[in-house]
Amino acid sequence: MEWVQQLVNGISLGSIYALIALGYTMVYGIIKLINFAHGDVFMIGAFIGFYAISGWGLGFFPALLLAMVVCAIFGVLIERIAYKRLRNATRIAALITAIGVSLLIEYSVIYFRGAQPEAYPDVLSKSTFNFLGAQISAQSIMILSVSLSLMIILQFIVHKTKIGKAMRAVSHDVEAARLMGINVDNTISATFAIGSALAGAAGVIFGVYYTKIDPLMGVIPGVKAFVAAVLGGIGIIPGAMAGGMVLGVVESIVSALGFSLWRDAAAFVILILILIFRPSGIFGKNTREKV
Amino acid sequence: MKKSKVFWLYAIIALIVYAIVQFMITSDQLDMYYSNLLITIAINIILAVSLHLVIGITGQFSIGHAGFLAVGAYISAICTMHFDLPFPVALFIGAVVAALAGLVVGIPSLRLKGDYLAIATLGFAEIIRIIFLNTDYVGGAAGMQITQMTTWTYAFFGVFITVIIIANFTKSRHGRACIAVREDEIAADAMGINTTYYKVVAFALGSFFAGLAGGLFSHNFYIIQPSQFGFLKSFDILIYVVLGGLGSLSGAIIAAILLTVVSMYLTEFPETRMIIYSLVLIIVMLYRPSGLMGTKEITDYFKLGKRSKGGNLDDQ
Amino acid sequence: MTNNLLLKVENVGIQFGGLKAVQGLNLELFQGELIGLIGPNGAGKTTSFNMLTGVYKPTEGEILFDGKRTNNMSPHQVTKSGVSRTFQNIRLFKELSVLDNVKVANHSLAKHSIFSSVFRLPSFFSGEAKMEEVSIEFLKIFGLDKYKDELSKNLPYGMQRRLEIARALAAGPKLLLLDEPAAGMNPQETKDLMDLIALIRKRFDLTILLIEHDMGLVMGICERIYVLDHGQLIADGTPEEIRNNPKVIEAYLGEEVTE
Amino acid sequence: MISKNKLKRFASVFLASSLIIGALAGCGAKDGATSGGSSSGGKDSDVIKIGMNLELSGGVASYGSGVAAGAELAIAEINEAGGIDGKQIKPVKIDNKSDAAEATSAAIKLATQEKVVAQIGSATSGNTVAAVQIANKNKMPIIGPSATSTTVTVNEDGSVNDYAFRTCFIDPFQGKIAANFATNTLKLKNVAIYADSSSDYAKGLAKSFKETVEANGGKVVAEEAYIAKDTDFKSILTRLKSKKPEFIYIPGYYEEVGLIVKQAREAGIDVPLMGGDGWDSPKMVELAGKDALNNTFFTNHYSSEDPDEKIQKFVSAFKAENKDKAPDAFNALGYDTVYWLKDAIERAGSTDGEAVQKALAATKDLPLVTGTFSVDENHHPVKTATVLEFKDGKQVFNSKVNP
Repeated sequence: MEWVQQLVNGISLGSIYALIALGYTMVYGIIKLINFAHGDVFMIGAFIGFYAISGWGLGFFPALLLAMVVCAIFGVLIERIAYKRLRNATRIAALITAIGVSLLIEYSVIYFRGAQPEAYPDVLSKSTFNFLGAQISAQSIMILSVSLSLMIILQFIVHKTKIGKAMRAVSHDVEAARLMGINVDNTISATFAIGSALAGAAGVIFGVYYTKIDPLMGVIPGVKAFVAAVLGGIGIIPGAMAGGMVLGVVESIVSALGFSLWRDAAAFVILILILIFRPSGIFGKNTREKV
Repeated sequence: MKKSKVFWLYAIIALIVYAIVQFMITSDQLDMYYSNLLITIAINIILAVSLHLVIGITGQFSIGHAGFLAVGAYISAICTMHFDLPFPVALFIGAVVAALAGLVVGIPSLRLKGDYLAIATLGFAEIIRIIFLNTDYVGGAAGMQITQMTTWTYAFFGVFITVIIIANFTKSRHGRACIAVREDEIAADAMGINTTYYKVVAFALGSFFAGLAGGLFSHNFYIIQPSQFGFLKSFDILIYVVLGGLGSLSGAIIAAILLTVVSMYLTEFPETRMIIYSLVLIIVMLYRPSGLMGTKEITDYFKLGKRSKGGNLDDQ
Repeated sequence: MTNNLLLKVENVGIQFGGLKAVQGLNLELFQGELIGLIGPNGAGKTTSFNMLTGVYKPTEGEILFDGKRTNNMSPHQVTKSGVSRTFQNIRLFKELSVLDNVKVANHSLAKHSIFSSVFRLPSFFSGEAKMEEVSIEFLKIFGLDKYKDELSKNLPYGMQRRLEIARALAAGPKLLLLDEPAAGMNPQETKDLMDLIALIRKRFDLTILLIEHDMGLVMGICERIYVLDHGQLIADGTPEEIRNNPKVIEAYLGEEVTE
Repeated sequence: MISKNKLKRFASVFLASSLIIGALAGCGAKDGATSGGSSSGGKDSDVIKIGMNLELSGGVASYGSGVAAGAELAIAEINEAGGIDGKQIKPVKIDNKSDAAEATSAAIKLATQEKVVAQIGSATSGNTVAAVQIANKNKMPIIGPSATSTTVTVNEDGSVNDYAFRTCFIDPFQGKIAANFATNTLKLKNVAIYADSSSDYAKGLAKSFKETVEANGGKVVAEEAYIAKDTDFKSILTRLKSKKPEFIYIPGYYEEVGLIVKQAREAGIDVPLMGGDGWDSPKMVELAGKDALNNTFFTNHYSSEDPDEKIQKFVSAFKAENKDKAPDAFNALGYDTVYWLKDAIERAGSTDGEAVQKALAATKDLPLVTGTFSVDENHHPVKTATVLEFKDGKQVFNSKVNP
């Protein structure tokens, strides 16, 4: 069945968007910053995974773990160096800084290794099997299960652990959280660490699944993931997952209908419709401004 | 009257500056490189000032300005290349159509605020770009070849008209209404300001001038392609406005000039160009988050009065 | 009462999600009255103001101002029909000068179009001159004219409160809604303010509805008082009647009646 | 009066800006005059300035950097061997950010400030077109190493841009060869096209492929498009598969095509696939995988596996310079462009723009890495095309087609 196949394609793509969107949504939820550099953390993750696998011969899981750790540290560094000072500045100044950080990361990578793409080596089994007439590769199953497990772990962290509780408290009200004895700085850093680790994981998964990585690879998925985060209701973790999946599936359907060139436009049309008719996203709560 | 004398004095000085530059161009003292640089600066000033009206004055966080630039660029190019209309007419039509696009984008987006509005405008701009990308009439991805028509004269008067109109608009009851919307939308509404109307006006006026800049842009660079109008272009314009200081007209102009010159200069260091550019951006934002001029105008430095227009786009 | 009925609020209520913030609100305001609206914190006073000014749309009931139904009007339409207000949490246009704050509210006074503003046609100059003149008049009444070029955010707190009222007045209301105008002021400032309110009421032939926490103040100047508790109207009447109403005493002071 | 204040404010703001512009213009004039004086000497001095107007950042940075790497290798070789007529080549490299407007400005800078002998670039047709009028006005020959669109050298009205040249094939040529290969050599009639719609190169190839296939009695059963930088082609491939083509033509660049070939094979499409010189890159094999590339073909200028001495010398020199990376089509074309220019300057015996332009236009049977070529009256290079086949990750010579 062609449609089952298209659905599978869409969900695989969607799970990558979802992983990146999670980082966006967490950071936005906690400091209300559209972290444009997030897509580039994703790119860094992909390259670390690449060098780990092809350079040092690591397997998929060790490479994934390594990329996550390095990206977590990288994310915290970005936050500490570039964003921390701007916590009380206007949002737009923070946004411009984020754009600056994004360009800096992209072009530093180009400076050090050039702009040419890199091809991920095959690390996962290439066997495919048939499901309701659709060709499903073991890879996609693997990727989907890794993505889902990461999301479940994230839900666990946010809802069951102390740091998760701190994150929720800070995102709700920074001042109140501070008064309650929560170390706000550390909590924000932890948020960046977790969000960036997920982006790093998404990078490795992306590389394995789509093979090609390059220094500017983060730009488009970064914007798409942000769309996904808004779609689901920015700041809401299950929303980012759902938004990512919806976006992936919609893009596949649009392509399948023969409008592939309008695919990106479709993503934005949905975004705008959602924003206009349900401004806080699929899962968002409408909040009223206090007068 | 005295006040109109002052006005004419300044207008005449500006025209003299124009005439001197024009003379230097015609007498070959200024070669193509510098006249092109001046035209590019002029186009960027128009873009910065038009976005300043939307973000700096009205407080509507739009990051899709390149979409309107694209509309103006393509429509005016169609007018001259396909319909053989005179260039000034084409510029005007391009600007009007861009203003209409501004209305189309503005009206549904007005329900949104802050970051949501920002991302919606980004989405609209991308949609506009993709429409041009898929329209074979304007060459699709390969782009459209255009005869060069933009001259220093057109560019100068483009800036002249834009700055006069936007400055005059700002300093009238309509401009105050827009600033009131920026400062506190609910209070503005409660004071009898039709906030929706003024947001739409600001969008349309901003888009009009972005469209004008588009016409000058497309007729200066021989070819336009949809890839030139992506969100990175919108960010460039946004950066002029923020770096100059939100709410400061002269800040936007100064930032547009500075960054255009810096960017032109950096082409000599192709490997490190973008790295330097991004570092400058980060450092300025870290150490001067309110931009170069803050909310002040350059004229404030010459006056003793403490009055100051403008301000930050505060978190609501 | 001898005067015309200016505002009639009939059975108005609003619901946020499942929560009924205000229900069954009935108010009648006659031309020229000064009425108090009181109630403990969270009683729904400001919410009621928001409904009267179009910020919130009531989910039930009718609001008739000057014979017109204002339920579904947006705030600026309500303002143009003659209701203006101040805010409990001061909402000045911080980066605008004191004068410009008032000019914004004077917006509809002049009629020069965008076109004539942009091209500086004669109607622009006459319109702006008129706005300036009228706005300065308002500032003078409130003793703010000497601060006219100051940014409003730089004014002292009491002056900011005054500017809020001046601005609301400049919008040309028949009915002025004041949301805790004396909040945070010292007794002397409060007294001056109350004198001022009495003055403008007379001078502009205003009807005023006032939310206030300071019971003494409300009792002192209001002719009638409405009392809200838990989103419902629990009493109305003259200050004397309210003072002795057991329901009000209970709502306001709990069980400890100490007066 | 208020209005006076207002007027004063806006007018002084405006004045200030005018003055800044004026001041800039003033400095500009001075600079222009001095640099004009000194660098006009550059033309006759001991170095030969060659401009490079390339995409070194932005969307297609990898194409521009590829050309730059090839060209720089050639320049280094030439300078080591004593330069052109004893003069060293001095490259002036400018980044056009993959943006046509920046490409125009860069060309103006090269022509009027740097006063280069000729400009190499840009890598894409659009950015080259953006510089062509500047080249004509300033009598500065420009050579687009990989600007395949006909419009670079020939205007819509059929007139030729005197100062514009290219090193690569024009679009229609490769499409025609591929079509003939499908219908005549492989004898397949039902073909599909899957082209990069963001590149006029791929669109040009697709167009001429379609025309030739139809002229040869074949049928195009499906036409799909993608956009450069896409990574997920599975949806469209799934759709293509359902149309049951016997052959799929995929013009585009290896960055996407590699993934398309891989994903096509994963989706169970096992028919022959074919493309143009954009396929030529060592990355192609890495991206697509050896197995997936079996039964695929592409047209190219040359084969890097060709034992020809000149080609092998280039391949090994390039690898030595670039961390053992094998050259791709951009590298080879950038490399050849410099040698072509060197040949023209030598034949012209001068670095005067007009003389070099005439020499470039008169090029005949010049042996270069990407083929021996001559320039026709439309400034198209006339050179042999090679059809290559991938066998276990190696490019294998299949056939040669003369223009």
